[in-house]
Amino acid sequence: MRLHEYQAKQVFADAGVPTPASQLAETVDEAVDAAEDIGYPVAIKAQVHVGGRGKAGGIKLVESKEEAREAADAILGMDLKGYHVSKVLVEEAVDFVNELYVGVTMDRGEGKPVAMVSTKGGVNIEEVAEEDPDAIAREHIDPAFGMHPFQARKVVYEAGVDRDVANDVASVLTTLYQLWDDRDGADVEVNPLMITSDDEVIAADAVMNIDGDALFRQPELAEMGEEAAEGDELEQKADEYGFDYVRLSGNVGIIGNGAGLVMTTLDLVDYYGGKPANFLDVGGGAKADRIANALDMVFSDDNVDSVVFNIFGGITRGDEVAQGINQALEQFDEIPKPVVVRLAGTNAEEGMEILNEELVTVEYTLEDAVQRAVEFAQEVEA
Amino acid sequence: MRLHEYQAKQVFADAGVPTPASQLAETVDEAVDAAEDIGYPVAIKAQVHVGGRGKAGGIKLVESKEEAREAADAILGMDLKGYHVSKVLVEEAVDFVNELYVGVTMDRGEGKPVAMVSTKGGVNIEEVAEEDPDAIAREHIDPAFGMHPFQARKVVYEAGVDRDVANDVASVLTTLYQLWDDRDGADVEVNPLMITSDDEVIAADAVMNIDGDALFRQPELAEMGEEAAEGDELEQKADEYGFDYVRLSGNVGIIGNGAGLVMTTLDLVDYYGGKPANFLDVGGGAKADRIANALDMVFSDDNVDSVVFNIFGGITRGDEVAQGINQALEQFDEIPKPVVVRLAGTNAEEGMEILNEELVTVEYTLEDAVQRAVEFAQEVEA
Amino acid sequence: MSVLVDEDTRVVVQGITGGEGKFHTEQMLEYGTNVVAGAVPGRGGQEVAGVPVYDTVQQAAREEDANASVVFVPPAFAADACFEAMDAKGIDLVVAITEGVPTQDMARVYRKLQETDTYLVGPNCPGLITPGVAKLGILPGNIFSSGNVGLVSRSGTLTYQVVDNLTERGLGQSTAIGIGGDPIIGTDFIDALELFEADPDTHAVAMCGEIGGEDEEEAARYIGEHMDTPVAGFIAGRTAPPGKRMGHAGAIVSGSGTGTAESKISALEDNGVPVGDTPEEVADHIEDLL
Amino acid sequence: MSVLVDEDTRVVVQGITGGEGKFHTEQMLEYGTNVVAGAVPGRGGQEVAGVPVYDTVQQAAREEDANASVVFVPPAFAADACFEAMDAKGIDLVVAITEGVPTQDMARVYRKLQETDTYLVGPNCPGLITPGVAKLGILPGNIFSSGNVGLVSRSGTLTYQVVDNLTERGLGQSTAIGIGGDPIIGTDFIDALELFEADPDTHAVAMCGEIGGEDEEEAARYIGEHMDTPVAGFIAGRTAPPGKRMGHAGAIVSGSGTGTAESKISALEDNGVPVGDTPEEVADHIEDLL
Repeated sequence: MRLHEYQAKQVFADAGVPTPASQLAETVDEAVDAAEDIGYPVAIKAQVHVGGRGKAGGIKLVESKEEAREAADAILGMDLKGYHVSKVLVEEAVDFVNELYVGVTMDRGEGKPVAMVSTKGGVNIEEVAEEDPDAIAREHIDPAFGMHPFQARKVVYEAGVDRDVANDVASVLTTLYQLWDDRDGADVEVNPLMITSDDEVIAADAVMNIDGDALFRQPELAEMGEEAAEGDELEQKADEYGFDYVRLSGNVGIIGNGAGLVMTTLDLVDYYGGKPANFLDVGGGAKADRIANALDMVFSDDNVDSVVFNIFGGITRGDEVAQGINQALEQFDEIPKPVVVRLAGTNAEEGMEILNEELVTVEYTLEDAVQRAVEFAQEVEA
Repeated sequence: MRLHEYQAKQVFADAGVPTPASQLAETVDEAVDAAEDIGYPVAIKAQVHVGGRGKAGGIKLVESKEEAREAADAILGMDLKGYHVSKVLVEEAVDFVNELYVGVTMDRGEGKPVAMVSTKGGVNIEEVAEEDPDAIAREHIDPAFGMHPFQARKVVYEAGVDRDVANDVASVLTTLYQLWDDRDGADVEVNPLMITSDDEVIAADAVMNIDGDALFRQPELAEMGEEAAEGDELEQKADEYGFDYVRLSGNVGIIGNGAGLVMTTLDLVDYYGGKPANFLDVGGGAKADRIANALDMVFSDDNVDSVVFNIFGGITRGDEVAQGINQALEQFDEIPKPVVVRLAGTNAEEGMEILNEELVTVEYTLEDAVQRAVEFAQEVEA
Repeated sequence: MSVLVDEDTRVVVQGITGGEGKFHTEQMLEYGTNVVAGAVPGRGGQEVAGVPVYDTVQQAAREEDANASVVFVPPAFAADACFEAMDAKGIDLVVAITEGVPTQDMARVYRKLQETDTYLVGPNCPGLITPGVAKLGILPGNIFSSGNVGLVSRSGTLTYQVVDNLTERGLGQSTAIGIGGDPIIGTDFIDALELFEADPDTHAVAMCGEIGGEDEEEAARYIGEHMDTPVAGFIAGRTAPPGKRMGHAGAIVSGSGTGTAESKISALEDNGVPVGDTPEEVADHIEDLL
Repeated sequence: MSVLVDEDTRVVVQGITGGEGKFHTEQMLEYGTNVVAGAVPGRGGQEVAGVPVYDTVQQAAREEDANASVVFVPPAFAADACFEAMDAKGIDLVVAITEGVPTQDMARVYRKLQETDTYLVGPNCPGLITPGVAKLGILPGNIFSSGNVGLVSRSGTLTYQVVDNLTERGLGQSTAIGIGGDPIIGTDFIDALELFEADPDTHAVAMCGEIGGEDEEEAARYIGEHMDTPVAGFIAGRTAPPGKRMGHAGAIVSGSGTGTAESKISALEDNGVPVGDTPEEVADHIEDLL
């Protein structure tokens, strides 16, 4: 779960990381007032989760009231790589001599957090990582001990940060690690961390991604996350329902349980000449009402011409799935889109018996089910 | 550094450990008022660091105002195993059906904290440990991870605590561990932890010993420690000066550097037929003013007839020691007690040159220095 | 023979009094698994499905000689349950079914795991099964059959699919291990492959991976360098668009060179591992390899 | 030969810019110790006593090929300094001189130490010396002489006393190690005895213990079971009254059976280790044993 820049900055500032003066604005007038308050030059920054905001026109530096109005007007309401901009952060423009990258993330391969510092801040750090990996100093943290003070210093000096600011940069890194640790961070980053001509360090951007599985113990961040939720209507609906859902461009709706099996179903739709409309994983142990919600979601997608429902039960029980399908479909006078169901595994046979074959097409293998759904979709398109 | 019961109880209560209602009193009237406030029966408990307070008459259970006055009068001002009682804790008497022991300490041998629970609470736990070691369940804590929740449950169940109160006892233990960890505890204990007939748990006593080396980061406890300081004038003076000092019953004053060497000097005084008056370790790297303070201490002890000053320098530099000795002794018109000095190690020769042989007797070996001091003492006694 | 689970496996179920814990304990018992105890704090002395419950895993292990644990406790308490099982004397296999365990919790569990000889399978996994002998977890027993194909998979339900295909054409399994798709897991592909390589009764291994991470690439190198037992592979997520997160944390395409389906498939093929286009084709490959 | 410290020892001093750090760096250099670097955060690029200072131990070890570290930083930062030294590539010996390190800090250091091949001597110790070659710490070099007596002691100044007695009668030392008297230390008696036993040029060992703890008792058993090299002992604190704390944490008589001078002396004697009544007598015993 990713916070918006303005939210992450607030969290960082509360923890003692120096940040520029800033105000959030949702209208052009608010933005102009904020700019006047802060004093020029200010940056006006679109609050959306998009990489390369600056290049895409989502960040503008302005020197006057007129420019501020013009920039706010251009950015608010714009469509940035598919995301609607409804908020801007109006922020003091910091005069810097250097830009660093400072961040903490989980290194999956090692099973350990890693603290990273680079003097090549201010640009896309993934590009730096690929093109010049040695430009990023990395320090793995022992999750049993947490970050030792020496480790913050070590990675800062290994990165080649100037001695004059090394202590302050190490202190920012220490705070970021603490936030990562206390707040169940996935990635916690400042890029760029600006160094001014009088050796002050200021976090000019702020990234805070939280482990979605840990939100139950981070109520404050969970609330921020709700505010930060983005995406189209269906994706927001999926969030509400608690589904793993990704909308794609095809016309075969796909519902299944387990990421691997759902991905495999997508792959098979493609393999048999169809186009997947979505990825929708109902998760383990899905009960009847979740199944009904999943069908509701896929039916709501206008692009969908047919649906393949592929459940292989372990925790998920076939009889409950079947009940959910029946319940969901019985609400319709006419089934909106043909549904192919394939159940296997725990209580699959009971499920098969429960399924109302007047409402759904039942298939017994994955391959057959996918092919039938692809055929249905092709018939509709034809 | 050991807190008084009333202080430790306050710390425990602030951390959420249930404790009986109580008030501190320094006069008989205060104690009676407190007893009236709390309601009978109450316990009146001497606030001194003495094991077996109860048996020695330092704890009395009273049922009425008259008894309260009588008990407070008897306890306040009493001499309990050499300690003067100036404060009593007046405390609600808890009706219990069971008494447990719950504690956390450092297991030196393992280099790890150990959590301990026993159903044989309410008695001297050291005796239980010796006579029936299996009656204490022990769980070592990994200092990198801290105490896992399961460990608190495990040790409580292994001790045989009733299932009905196990969760609450585990919760007290968890709090004690947290205090031990956060507050640099050496020993943190509740004995007894009382179990009432309706399954409530209440800490009827509280022990909190703090690592003296960590007081620099525990300012609140350090302040409490000053209040709790006990011992005679000389011991309090040693505390102020920051010396490791133990008063003994002999007449040869001993000053040295390093616990092992000072103990050896004591052993040698005994070996050569003398009686050590004290243990006084000036520590490593002792500067001139510390040396002067050490002499001041030993001279202030009326029992002392002669002094042996044995410094073998590593961090401690012989020239600084010599200066300190000269400075301290030059203040006197007449040296109060004969001082034998033996310097060796770092800058010892420079020190020997600095020493004013009109004020002190210089010896070149430990054995000679001790023998000479024993002789001086014997001459005085004779 | 088999790996990790055999006739001597004696199971304690952590969280046996919960809904899923109870349901799957019954399922495990029905399959023939030797479930000897449950462990739930404060519930000692009770019985679930005829199985005695203890307050701690240590008590359960001591009183019932349990040597394996299956964890069904909720995500907030799952890491502590794993620590408890790893700590308990006698327990040398822990199977964590729980889905949604915070990643930082698992990083700590994983750190401790490195210091022990215990095998931890999961979390967020279906468990493992030695067909005809015992299953530890939530796998649907009826689809498995006894034989000499080892199976290791990051995805639960995909495992079932592949097993179904194997069983249908008479290719029984020695042991099937669902290692789970979380970012940090106990037993990984290489650990499982090592076990299968050492098992004389496993004659071929089916390995099901998916996009994200580099575990499949590393496993491919391991197979090339260390394995005589033949392996066939499957990789889910070929059609996943870059940068999109597909379900659990493992299934994300980073967009860079590694972690994609292509990268994994070619790493496997470069190391002599045939990769199926469909689950059905994996069974074809296994048939050829035997 | 010698143990832990020899001609190839290249020392980095942590806290070299502090008063004690600077003084003892000069002393070490004067003794001939190969002090090649200092490490103090923010002080990189400076020089102390002609020795270049780096900001981190890692930099010092890399740039100057240091393989040992001596820690002179204040107690509040000493544990972190130990962690830093243990972490630095190339450093395999850490000598922590600092007195007054909080015990819980040391418990964490000790925990990490168990996972490394590094030797940590101390804290609250005088360091160690291979006479005529190098000293790491604060021991007064002039009292030592080269020879074949190993020395290990919990007490700093008592070490000097015994060495003085040895040196005076011509009994030189291979290496002398002050292990420190804190409740939790890195290298203990047994570690040191093991090293001396393996050193062909150590022909006898003097071991100085004191009241408190059970390390001397355990060391006595180790000597009885594993050592061919003869050992003579000394125990300080015979006259300490029970229950009184004598100086540093180690020196407390618990009042129960173990930890007392009697218990330690008889454990040593039971394992064939003669114990001196005075430091002088230790030298007598060593003379007899050689």
